[in-house]
Parts: sequence; C-alpha cells; structure tokens
Amino acid sequence: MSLFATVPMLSNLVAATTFVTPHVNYVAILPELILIGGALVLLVSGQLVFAKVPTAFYSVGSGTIATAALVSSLVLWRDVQARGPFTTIADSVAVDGFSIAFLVLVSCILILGAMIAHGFLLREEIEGPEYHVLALLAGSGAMLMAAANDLILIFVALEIMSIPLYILAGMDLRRRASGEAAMKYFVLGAFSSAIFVYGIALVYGATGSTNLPQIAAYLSSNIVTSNGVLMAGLGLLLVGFGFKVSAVPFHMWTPDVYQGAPTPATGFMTALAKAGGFAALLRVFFSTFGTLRTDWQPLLWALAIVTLLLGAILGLVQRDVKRMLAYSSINHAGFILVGLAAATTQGVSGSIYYVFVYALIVLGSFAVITVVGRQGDREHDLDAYRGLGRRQPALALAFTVLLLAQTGVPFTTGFLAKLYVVSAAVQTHSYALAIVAMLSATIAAAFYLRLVFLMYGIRLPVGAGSDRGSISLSLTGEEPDGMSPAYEMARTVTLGPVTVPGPTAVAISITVLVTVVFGVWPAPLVDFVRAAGLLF
Amino acid sequence: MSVGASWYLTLAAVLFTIGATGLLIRRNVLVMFMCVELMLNAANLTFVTFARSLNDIAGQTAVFFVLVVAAAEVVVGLGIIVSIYRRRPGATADDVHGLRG
Amino acid sequence: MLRSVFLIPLLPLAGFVILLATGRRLGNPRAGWLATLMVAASFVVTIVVFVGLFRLPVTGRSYTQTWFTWISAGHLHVDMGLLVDPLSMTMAAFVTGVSALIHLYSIGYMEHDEDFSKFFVYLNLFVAAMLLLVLADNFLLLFLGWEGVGVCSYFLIGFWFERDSAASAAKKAVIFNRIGDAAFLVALFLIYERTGSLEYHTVFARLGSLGQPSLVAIGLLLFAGAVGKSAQIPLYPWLADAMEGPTPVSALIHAATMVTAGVYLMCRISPILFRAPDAGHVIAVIGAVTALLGATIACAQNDIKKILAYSTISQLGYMFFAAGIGAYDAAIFLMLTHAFYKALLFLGAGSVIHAMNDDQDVKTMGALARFMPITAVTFLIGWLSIGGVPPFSGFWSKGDVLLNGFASNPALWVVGAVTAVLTAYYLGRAYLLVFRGEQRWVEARVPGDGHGHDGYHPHDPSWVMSAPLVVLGVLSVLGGLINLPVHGSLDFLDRWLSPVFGSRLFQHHWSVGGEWTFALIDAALAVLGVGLSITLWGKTSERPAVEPTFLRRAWYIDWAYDRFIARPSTEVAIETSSVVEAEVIDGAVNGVAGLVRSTGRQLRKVQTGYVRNYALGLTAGLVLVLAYVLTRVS
Amino acid sequence: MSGTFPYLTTLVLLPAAAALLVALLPSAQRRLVQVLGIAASLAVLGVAAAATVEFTSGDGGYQFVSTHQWIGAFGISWSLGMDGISLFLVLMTALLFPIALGASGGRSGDKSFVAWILVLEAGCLGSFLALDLLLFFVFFELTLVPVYLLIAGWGHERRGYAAGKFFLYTLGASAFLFVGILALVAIHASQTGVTTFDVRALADTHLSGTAGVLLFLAFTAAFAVKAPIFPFHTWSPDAYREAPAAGSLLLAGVMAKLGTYGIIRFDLALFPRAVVTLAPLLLTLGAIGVIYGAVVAAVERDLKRLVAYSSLAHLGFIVIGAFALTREALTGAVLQMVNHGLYTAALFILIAVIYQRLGTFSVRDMRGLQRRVPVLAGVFMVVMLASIGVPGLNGFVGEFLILAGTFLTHRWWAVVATAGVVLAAIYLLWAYQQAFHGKPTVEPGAVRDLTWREGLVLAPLVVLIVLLGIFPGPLLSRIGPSVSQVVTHVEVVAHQRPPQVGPPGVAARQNSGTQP
Repeated sequence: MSLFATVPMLSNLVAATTFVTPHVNYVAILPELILIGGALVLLVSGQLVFAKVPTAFYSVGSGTIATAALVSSLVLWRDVQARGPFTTIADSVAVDGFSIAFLVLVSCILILGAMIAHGFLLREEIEGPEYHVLALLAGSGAMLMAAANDLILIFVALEIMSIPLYILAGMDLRRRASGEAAMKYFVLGAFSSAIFVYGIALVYGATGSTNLPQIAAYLSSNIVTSNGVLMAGLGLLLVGFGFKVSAVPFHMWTPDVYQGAPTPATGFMTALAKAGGFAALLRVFFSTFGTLRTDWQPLLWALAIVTLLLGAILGLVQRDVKRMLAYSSINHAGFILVGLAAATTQGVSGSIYYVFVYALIVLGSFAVITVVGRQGDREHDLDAYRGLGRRQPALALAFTVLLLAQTGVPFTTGFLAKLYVVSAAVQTHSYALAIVAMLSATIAAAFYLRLVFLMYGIRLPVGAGSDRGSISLSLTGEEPDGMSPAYEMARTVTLGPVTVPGPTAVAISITVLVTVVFGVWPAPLVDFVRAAGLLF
Repeated sequence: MSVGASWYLTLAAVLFTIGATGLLIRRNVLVMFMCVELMLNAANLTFVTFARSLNDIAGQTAVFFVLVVAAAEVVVGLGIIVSIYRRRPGATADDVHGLRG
Repeated sequence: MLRSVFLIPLLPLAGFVILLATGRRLGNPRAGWLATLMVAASFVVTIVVFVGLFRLPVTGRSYTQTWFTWISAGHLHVDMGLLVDPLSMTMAAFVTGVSALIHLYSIGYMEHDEDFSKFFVYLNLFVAAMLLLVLADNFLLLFLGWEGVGVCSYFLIGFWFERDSAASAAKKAVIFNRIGDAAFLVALFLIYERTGSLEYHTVFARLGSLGQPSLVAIGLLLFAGAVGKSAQIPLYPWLADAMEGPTPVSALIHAATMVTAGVYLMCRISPILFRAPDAGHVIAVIGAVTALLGATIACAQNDIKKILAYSTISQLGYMFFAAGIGAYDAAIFLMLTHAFYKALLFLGAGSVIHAMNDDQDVKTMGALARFMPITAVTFLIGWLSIGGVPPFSGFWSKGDVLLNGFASNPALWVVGAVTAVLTAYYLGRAYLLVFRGEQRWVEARVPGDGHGHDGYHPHDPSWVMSAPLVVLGVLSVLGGLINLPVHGSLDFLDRWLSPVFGSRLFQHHWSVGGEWTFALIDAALAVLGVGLSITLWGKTSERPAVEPTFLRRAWYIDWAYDRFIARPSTEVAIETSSVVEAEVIDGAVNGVAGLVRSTGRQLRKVQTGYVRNYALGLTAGLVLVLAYVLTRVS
Repeated sequence: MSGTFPYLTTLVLLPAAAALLVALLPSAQRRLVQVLGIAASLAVLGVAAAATVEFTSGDGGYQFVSTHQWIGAFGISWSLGMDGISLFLVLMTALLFPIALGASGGRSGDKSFVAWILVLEAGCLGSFLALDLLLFFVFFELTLVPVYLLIAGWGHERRGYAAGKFFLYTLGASAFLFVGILALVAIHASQTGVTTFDVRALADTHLSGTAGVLLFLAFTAAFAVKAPIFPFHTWSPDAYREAPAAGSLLLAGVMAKLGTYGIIRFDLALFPRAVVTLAPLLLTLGAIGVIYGAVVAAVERDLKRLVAYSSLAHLGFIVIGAFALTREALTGAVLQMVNHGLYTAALFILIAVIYQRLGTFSVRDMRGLQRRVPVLAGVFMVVMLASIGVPGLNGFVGEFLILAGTFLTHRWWAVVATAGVVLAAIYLLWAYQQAFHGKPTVEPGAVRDLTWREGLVLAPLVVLIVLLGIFPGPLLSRIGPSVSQVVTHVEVVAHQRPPQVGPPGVAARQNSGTQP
C-alpha cells in the first residue's frame, strides 16, 4: 500500500528533475580539452602496443598535441579579436584576449618543453610517456588558470598545474636531490593551496560569490562594512599566488626545487608556473579586486622590493647554476610584480609582456643547462662552464645572449620587458621602486656576467700564470667561494664537448631568435601584449 | 541554545591554525600532510558555514571540488613520500635537507 | 720688403722640418751647415725687413702681417700674425744674429757627438720658436713661442739624456717654467676678460677702461711668467742646473736669447706697466735683489758654467730693474750687449771645457792663456765689458741702467752699484783662475784617466769655433756705439725704440755734467771690482775666506726648495694615491660590492634546507600580510 | 630634412652589418676577417668624411635628421641627427676604430674580437647621433657588452675583476639615467599628453626646480661614471689597465666622450635651470679631478694607469668647460673631447708597442729607451707634449678656450684648473724621464723601433695632433654655431645674462666661430 503510494511521488520527482546544465562552448575550451585528451591518449597508446615504444613517439606526440592546442588558441584569438570577449560554462571560464594570450604562451612553452625534454629523456634513458603526459596535464592546468573566471576554478586549475609539477620535480629517481625537491615542493605546495582555499572561502563569505565578475560587481556596487573577512581573504589569496610565482617571502621552496628537479623539468616548471600563477594573479587582483587597489597596492609594492633585492643578492653567492637561476627567477618575479604594483593597464601589459619574454628566455637557458649538465644531469657547478666559449662557441653564444637578455641588455626582449614595467612604475610616481628594480638588475648582472666570463674569460689551455689572477670574478677582487685558481683545470673541461641533441638545438635557437628579433623589432609582440592587456 | 555562524567560523579558524601549527612543529611527513588535510577541511567548514548563512548552494559545491583536489593530492603526496621512504626508511622531514643555501 | 717678414721664423722652421726628415742622412757636418745656413738666411731677411721698417716714417713704424685665424670662438678671436715694429725687429735682429754665430760654433763643438744632426734639429726649432715669440702680434702667439722655446730648452738641456743629472735638470727647467706659465695664462684670461682681445694693439687701445687693480694684476701675473722664464727670484734655481746642456745651448738659450724673453715681455707690455706703477716697483725691486743675489752666488762657484749662469741671473736682474723703473730702452740696450758678451763668455768657456776634456772646475785649470790666446783674449774682453770697464759695451749699457735707477730710486741704485762691483770681481776671479796662475790641470789628474783622452793638449779651437768668438768679441767692444748717451744725437737705440716706448714713464734729463759724474762713478765701480779680483786671485787659487759655504751652496735655496716643497708634495701625492684613492674612493666602491656579497652570505644561512623552516618562513609572511591587511580594515 | 643619402643611419648600421658578416665567417679565415674588419671600419670613416663634407658649416641645428617609428607603443623612434657638437665626435670615432683594429696586431684576425669591435662602433656612433633619449640610452648601454667581452676575453691578468667592475659600475649608474629618462618623459606626457622621447620636444618640458635638479642628478650620475668624473672614476684605471690595446684606446678615446657628450647634449638642453644651479658643484668636481688626477698620476708607475689618471684630469677640464656656460668654454670642451681622443689613443698605441717589445707597463722596468728606439721616443714626446697642453699642438687650443671661457663666469675655478697645467707637466715628464732617459738597460738591437705598420697606424693621429694645434679653424667654425645655440638656450631658459667681455663701450666682435 504504502509501496504504491510512493510511486507517484517518485514519478513526479522524476518529472521535476529536468534541470538545465550550463551551456558549454567547447570551442572556447578546446585548447585545454586538446591537452587533457591528448595526454590521456598518449598515456594509453603506449600500453596498447606490446612493442617497446620509442621515446621519440611520445615526444613527437606531445609536440603535436601542443601544436594543435596552439592552433586552436590562435583561432580563438582571431574570433575574440573579431567578436570580443565572452564567457562560458556559467561564467566560470573567460575567453578574452588576456586568457588566450596565455593559452598561446602555454602552448609554446609545451612545444619547446617537449623538444628540450626529448634529448634529455634519451640521454638519461627514461622511457615511457609519463614525462610528456605530466607536462601536458600541467599545461592544461596553467591554461585553465589563465582562463578561469571563478576562484574555485582557479583553485582547481592551480592544482591541476601543480600536482604534475610535483611529480616532474621528483621524476629523476637516481638523484636523491630530485626526491627531496619533490617532497619539499609538495608539502609546501599543499600548505600554500590550503591557505589559498581558505582565502577563497573567506572572500566567498565576504562577497557571497566565488565568481570573479560577480565579486567585482558586488565590490563596486556596495561598500563592504566590516571588511575584515574580505581583507583577510585577500591576504590569503595573495600568499597563495605569491607561493606559486615564488615571491619573497613565499619563495623558499624555489631554489631547492629548481636545483633538485631534473633540469628540463626545472625550465618547464619555471615558465609554466610563472605564466599560470601571474595570469591568475593579474586577473584576480587587477580586474576583480581593482576597486580595492589602494589596499593591496602597498602590499605588492613591498613584496616587489624584497623579491627584487633578495633574488639578486642571494643569486650572487651561488655556485650551482640551477640554483643561481632560481634566485634570478625570483628577481624576475619581482620585476613582474613591479608592473602589477603600478596597477595600471600599462603596468599589467608590462607584466604580461615580461612573463612572455621571460618564459622563453628561461626555457632557453635551462635547455643550455640541460645539455651542459651531461649524462646524469650533475654538472651544474660554475666550473662546468669554464672555457665553454672556446669549446662550443655556438652554445656559449646562445647562452650569453639569453643571460644578457636577463640582464636587460638593449636589443633583447629582456630590455624592453624591464623598460615596460619600470616605465609603468615611474608613471605612477613610484620612483624608489623603479630605481631599486634597476639596481637589483645590476646586482643580478654580476652573476650573469660571472657565467659569461667563465665561458669567455678563461683561456684554454691554461696559460702559465697569466690566467691565475683572472679567476677573481667578484667585484671585491677576492675569490668568490671556492673559485680558487685550483679550479683552473676544471674536470669538466677535460671531458670534452657536450652533445647538443637536434631538437634541443632547435629549441634553443628559437628562444634566442625570439629574444633578439623581437628585441630589435618589438612592435609585433608589444602590440599583441597590449591587445591582451586591454581586452579584459 | 542556538549556535551562530560565528562559532563555526571560529572553529574553522582554530582548525586552520592547528593544522598550520602542526605542519610547523611535526617532523613526520605523513603527519604534516594530515595537518594540511586539516587546514583544507577548515576551509571546507568555512565554505559550508557561509553557504548556509548566505543560503547559496555554490559554497557547498565548492566543498566537493576541494575534497576531490585533496584526494588527488593525497594520491600524489603518498607516492612521493613512499618514494622517499623507499630510499631511507623512517625518514623524517628534517632528514631531508641536502638542498640548501 | 716688409712682406718678407714671414720668412724670418719660417726659414729656421723649414730647417727644422728638413733636418727632422733627412738629418741622419745628411749627417755630420752637413746637417750643421744646413741649420746654420737657414738661421743666417733668416738673419739676412731680418736685416732686409729692418731696413724696410727704417724707411718708414717714425710714426708709422708698425706693420702687421696676418696669416690666418688661429682660434676663434665666442668673442675670442686670435690670429696667426706677425707684428713688425722697432722692438720686435731689434729682438729679431740680435736673436738671428747671435743664433747664427752659435750655430756655426756648434758645428765645431758638437762634431764628436753621435746625435750631431739631432742637436741642430732642436736648435733650429728653438730659433723658429724664439722668433715667433718676438714677432707675434698677440699675446697668445707670443705664448706659443714662449712655450716653444721652453720645450726646446727642455730638449737641449736634456740633450745628453743618458746622464741622469741632465735629464733631471731638463725636467726641473720645465717645471719651474710651467709655474710661471700658469700665471701667464691667468694673465691672458684676465686680459681677455677685460679687453675682449689678445691682440697687442686692441688690448693697449682699450687699457683706458681698466681699473688699477686689473692693470696691476695683469702686470704682475705677466711678470710672474717672466720670472719663470728669465730665472728671477723665486723661480731662478733651474738656470744653474740648465748648465747640464751643451755649452752652445747655454750660450744661446740660457744667456743670450730665451731667458731674455721675460725682459722682452716686460718691454712689450710697457703701456700696461705705465698705467700700473705699483707693478713696476715690484718688478724693479725683485730685479735688483735678484741681480745682487746672483752676483753673490757667482762669487763662490767653481764650475765655470755655473759662474756664468749665476752671472746671467744677475744680469737679467739688472734688466728687470730697468724695465721696472720704466727705462725700457736701457733694458733692451743691456739685453743686447749682454747677449754679446755673455754669449762670448759662454763660448769661451766652451772651448776651455773642450780643451780640458769636459772638465769645468776652474780650480783645476789655470795658465791657459799661454795655450789658447784667442780664447783668452776674447774671454778677457767679455770680462771687461760685463764688468763695465769703459769703453766696453757693458759700461754704456749698465751705466744707462744705473743712471735711470738712481733717478727713480737711490736705494735700488746702491744695490745695483754693489752688484756692479761684484760682477767685475767674480768674472775677474774666473778669468784669472782659468787663464792665469800656474797649470793646476797637470797635477790635477794624471794623463789617461777616465776621460778616454790621454793627457791634455789645450789649444785654440778650429776656426768654426774661433770665428764666432772673434765676432762676438768685436761686438762686445763696440756694442756701446748703438746707444751712446754722450750726446742726444748718438742714442740711436732710444730714438729707434721711442715709437714703442713712446709712453715711457721715466723721463729724467740729466745735465751733461751729471751724466759724466755717473759715468765716472760706474767706471770707478768697475775698476774697483777688477782690482779686487786681481789682488785676491792674481797669485793664488785658494781663498776659502772669500768663498763661504753659504755662497757656494747658493744660499741653500735649492736645498730649501727640495726640503720644504719638493719632498712634502711628493709625500702628499703618495698619501693621496695610497690612501685617498685606494682606500677611500676605490674602497667605497669595492666596499659596496663587498657589502652586497656578505649580505648574501648571511642571508643564505636562512635557507636551511629544512622544509619546516620554509613553512615557517611562509607562515611568517602570511602573518605579516594578514597584519597589514587588517590595518586596512575600516 | 635632407632627402639625400641617409648618412647617419648608414653610419650606425654599416658597422653592425659588418659585425654580423664577420661573425658568420669561418674563424679559420683569419686574413679575410682582418681585411673585412678594417675595410668595414674604413668604409664607415669614408661615410663619416662624406657627411662632414656635406655638413653645412654655420648652421647650428641638427642636420641629416632621419626619423622612423621604432616602438610606436612607447613613442620611441629611430631618430638620428648630427650637429656641430656631434659631428667631430663622430668623425673621431670613425677614425679611431680602424686605428684600433690596426693597432691590435694578430687579434684583428680573431673573428669574435673584430665582430665585437664593430658592434662597439655601431653603439658609439649610435649614441653620438641619437636624438631620441631612449635610442641614446639603448646604444649607450649596448656599448657595455662588447667592451666587457673585449676586456674579459683579450685582457691582461686581472681582466675578470676589471671587466666586471667596469660593467657593473656603469650599469648601476645608468639605472638612474634610465629611471630619469622615463620620469622626464612621463612628466612631459602629463603636460602635453604626448609620449615622446625626442630630445627636441622634451627640451620644452616645464620642470619644477626640485624635479629639474633630481632629474639632472639622475642623468649626470650615469654620465659622471661613464666619463669618468671624480670621484666616480675608480673603475677606469683598472679597466684601462687590463683591457687590450684596442680596448683601452676606445675606452679612453671614444667611450669616455659618451659621458661628457651626454652632459652637453642632454643635461644642458633638458635641465638648463638645474645646470645653472648645480654648475658650481660640477665645476668643483671637475677642478678636483684636474688636480687629483694629476697628483695621483704623479706617483703612478704603470703607464696605462697613469694615462687613466691623466684622462681623469683632462676630462675634468672638459667638465669644467661644459658647466662654465660660456661659448668659449663649451666650444673648447667639445674640441677638447676630440683632442683628448686623438692623443690618448696615440698614447695607448705607443704604450702597447712598448709592452709588445718589453712585456711590461711599468716605467720601473724601462730605462734609456730613447737611445734604443729614438723614433718611438720622438712620437711619444710629441703626443705627450700635446697632452701636456703645449701650444702649437692640439691639446692647447681646447684647454685654453675652456679656461679662458670659464674665467669669464667662474674665475677661481679657472685659476685652480690652470694649476693643473703645471701638474700635467710634472707627472708626464717624470714618467718620460723614467722610461726614456738614463742609460739604456736593454742591449742595442734587442728592441725594434716602430715598424712601418705601427707608423702607419700612428701617422694620422700625429698629423692631426699637430694640424689641429695650428689650424683648428675648420672645427671651431662648425662647432661654434651649435655651441652658441646650446648656450643661448641655457641663458634664455635660466635667465642668465651672458658674461661681459671687454670694456662696456667696446662691442667685442660677436663671433660664433664663423671665419671672418
């Protein structure tokens, strides 16, 4: 009786549940889909065939997938340029110049990353698709971060990006450092994302939504009384982002992880994390919390200053090249923050430009470090670079260009990037910040130059006596830690030239070319970035 | 007696702090990781509370995302931890400090 | 005729260029002859121009030849141009004349020198510069010549540069001169600022609008320059050391021509000094004192060239004395005659030194008159005329100076008079020690000593060296004729120069009787000096009583310079470079760098590698951020 | 302006292109590299000469101006122009580079060496010609890299230290210039709404007193280090000492002028009021530099370091000339930049020759060289006298104009600087005596005198040293108009009355350098 009685209820329950799912514009998220789907395909394809699949297959595959993503993003770019920005999946994904610019960037990072990784995987005899699959997944995460229009989605995307990176950091099982790096990165990463989520929760509580436009609308429409919760949430979000982009004092994982992780992964990680992290950071702070500008601007100002200085100063006393570049990346993060601290369109486009330029430069640099690292990925001491200029002029020249670009030498994109952000800072009258930034660049130049000098300044074979004094690279003339003439005949020098795999060579040349060509003829890239900066 | 939202929020904040403190003071990597879980759940509690007070479903859905992510983290995290343990059993976080400076 | 004036400096310059290019190939002695020829030609041209100028009416005796614009910026406009007027032509005439003779002499004197041709390269360059100096029509061009002769004197003093003493002496000369030159430059700036020009005529034309201070300042600054060049107190010590150069150089540069450039300058700016009597007094006093000082030192020197050097300083003192009191023509008159007899004396000394195998100590000479009569006689003439014994040229010229001196300032006249006695005395001493008494040089050194020669064969030099001696001897005797004060119609020089010194300040006309009285007094002074020397040095060569150490050490002035200026400033320089430069300035730069590095070293300790510390750091940051944002809570 | 041949762009791009070409050659082709390098630099000299001929004397403005959009987004343009002030600096630069290559002996076959030298030439010429502040800065900075690599790669014992010090010191200083430029442009943009880096436009920016002073200091910081001006000079003795011959030559001859040129071109044009306010400060630094450089040089026994300190002194003169703000002094300063370039270059070449013979830079290890290498000694003497400032040689004209002009407005500084004239004689003659006088220590025939090749390299310099001493007219007549434009600009903006020259009644010939 009661049994039958329940039936109609059930039926009208069924009748009631014709609920509408949000409309999904698949073209809009095609790049992400391509990456994720491609990753999965790659993962299984290896297992379907019984024969041992050559690494080349995975590399090519991942390259192709990334290229596909690139193409689809470019198509998307054209549409947006034509029809203007729009959002999809219930406003949780924004498709605007800003996000697509980053989709393009991420795809490029993936392509180059695949090329660089290929040689590495062969050299280290790491088989299987894992590396590439993880890279692609992380890439999709980064893309989502740029596109996400909802704090929750940002959080998810951030994790999609980070988790593969944790694993990539730990992929090299033979080097204890790799495992350590993974552990540190993971524990701290988890910690920071917990903080981030809590921040989201608080913001949600204060504004009643996790959707960025709605938050913005809420903030602009009504004044938040007792905004303590909101402020706290804002602070926590900033910490979360700060960790990802390794801003001081949330940077401490950076050097260890960069040093421990397998070199190509380090380069990839740097480029990707900076891209994704800053994409989200810019969107959230500049567009969403734009109205609270006066509240967070001083905070970013302070962060920028300490980040700039600490990165430069600590980089100065490193002997491990990867670690040195880790600190240099912190310094660069500081520069990107300078652009954001200005909180003007000019500044934001500056930051975007900087991220673009720096991503490529750092990929190239770590590509060089990868090959110089030799079998076993261990030769990362400064001495590995002694006389490189004589042994392998091309490689040394490429590295020199990339280092000089990081120094900010004219006719490289590095210079324009600094010009862009610093001029933004100056326009907002924060002269002190501008000068600190340039001075930190000078300090940083000291360790870039040390590498350059090691590559060119040392004469091989070592002339009697004449070169003894020349090893003092520090400004004070005193020998930098351990750089005694005893190192004159560094072991690596005797090992003979390192082999540069074809794809890596291509990747390096691409980064160098981009760096120089757009340094001399900056209009295209600048306009692209400006378009991205304006469109959101 | 009725328990206001502020109680829940405070509880969440306390949980969060406990988690953070635990992460700072415990050596065992697994325990540290549990602390992170605690912090995540503090966030979840906050979400739910706010969802209730705002009576808006989004906050509660957010919790599911967080849980899933947490699960994913667990998977990866355990993998990493295990790989370290395999290298040297019973290692604490402090035993792993080859990279520094 | 006047147009050819440009040849006067260009001929020696051409000689310089040719010798520079081909000197080594021409070799010895052809290079010497070429150089001499050039200077001689220049002398001829000078005479031609001289006559040309003489033909002009007295009032119009000035001709400017402009070559091209040298410097032109802002208001400043300086031409490369020559000024032909009585003064410049007088100077040019005696410079070229004496130079020609000394060139000739040098052919013989330098014949054994390995750098024979180079010597004449320098010598020609010097003559060119000297002529530019006297012919310039503006102060800047004069300064060019001024520095040019300075550089040449540097080359020639240091001609035997392998001798450290010579090298140092050359350097010393330049440095002392540069001090004067600095003052000279400042004077030029002042002139330019006040008058807007550096060209003589313009400057003098605009003097009217200048205040007394600027006039005095200009006069004294230029005088300071002259002090350096003409070795007056306090910048004279270099001249004694300059004797390190070959003797013809001493004769030409450090007696006859270059050192008199200062006097020429004073005469050239007579219109300025005329308006700045205070400056004149300073000049006169310094001149007189220098004259006395030089004379006293000369009394106790044993190096024959040093004697002559201090004598030159003394004589130059006379000239400045004259210029200071405004008796410019007297100064020029003395300059001319002095050029004759001092050149004569130096050349004589040169041939003596030759004969003595480069020994210069008068105490180890003696009785040379027997072996080298020509030298002896000419030297005697030199002595008597510099001593002011009538009727030799020195008598007239010095008399002119003293005459004017007394009228303007009796006190200074006394100084001059004493100096006159000393002058006659110290050269007498030199003459007697060298040419009379017994042959001390025989036992002085055994034959075949380090000098490479075996023994001495003193003899009169070849004709190339003797001829100049004779000519100069004659000039020294008759030099007085160009300006005889005995009758108004006979003082040719005064009248010739009057267009230039038209505004001569000192106009004092003596009765003929007065002039005769003074003439007698001068003669008496001279005779007194001569007698003194003969009584003291006729027989013996050892009289420590009249050669006190403080005179032999030249009043310890050199020592004082070294002790109180040279050494302390060296100390300062060393301190500056070792402390200020190395420690402070560079230390600051490296200090900053070091600071950054050490900061880095400290900071990296924070990066302990313990993951929990990193988490702590992160938390700390979190706390800070929260602390900040909560301050923003409204 | 001139629709004719694009001289200036060619001047900048030709060496750059040549550098690229050289870089692409196989390094085995040493001879080819050598020939190409020297040929290219000579070609640049040819273009510069042609431009000089085309240059209309008497016109003080910029000529051959060519402007192209570079980074439209930032309002940065590739705009080059040449006036009397830059004309002869460009010519001198174009002259010194082939000489530098010629003086580098075997290294001129070293392809990277030649390539970097050519890059440096492009950078220097670009800096002298740029009318766009940022373009100037770009070239100004660009020069650091080749110089760094020249020192680091081909320098002497402590090259690492010297190169790093040079690079970082200058880079650090130009941080201020960079920010200063951006700030000035921002101010100008906020006033006019136009974002431009064009010097001519920026000259009309209205700056408050403080802003002007601060910007002036920011700009001058970079220029003072580059020049260098006391007390920012300590990188130069090290850099000059450790650099290879060509490096020292170009550092002192050309790059030092970037600093002083920057002062004259930008400080005077952009911040006239600040310049007038701070002139005493800079004049004092200049005067100190004159004395200080001479004093330190007097006890310096290393020839290269000695020249470095003497350069400090000479640049002191130039700085004084720049800040005296009179036509005479500024003309003298510009002329002196050229003069200093010529004789310093010659000195460094001679020192390099000596080093190549004796393997030492220290005068302690030299003695009596004049007996062994008379020709070398003779040339050294001439060059040295020019640097002492003996009239009849080029050094004097510039120094005299500077001092005479300075005396009009800042009497006592001029007097102090004149003392430097004395000191210059002391240290150089002392060094000369040490090295060339005295009994020779080396055996006859042990050291070769100047070879014909070395002579060929030195000849143009020596000829110019003498020629410009006697006949500087052609230079002065072209420098003059531009200089008096600058000075007039300063006087007008800063309400300065030009100094009274000559008695009030007499109208002294108002002469802007044009030949009568």
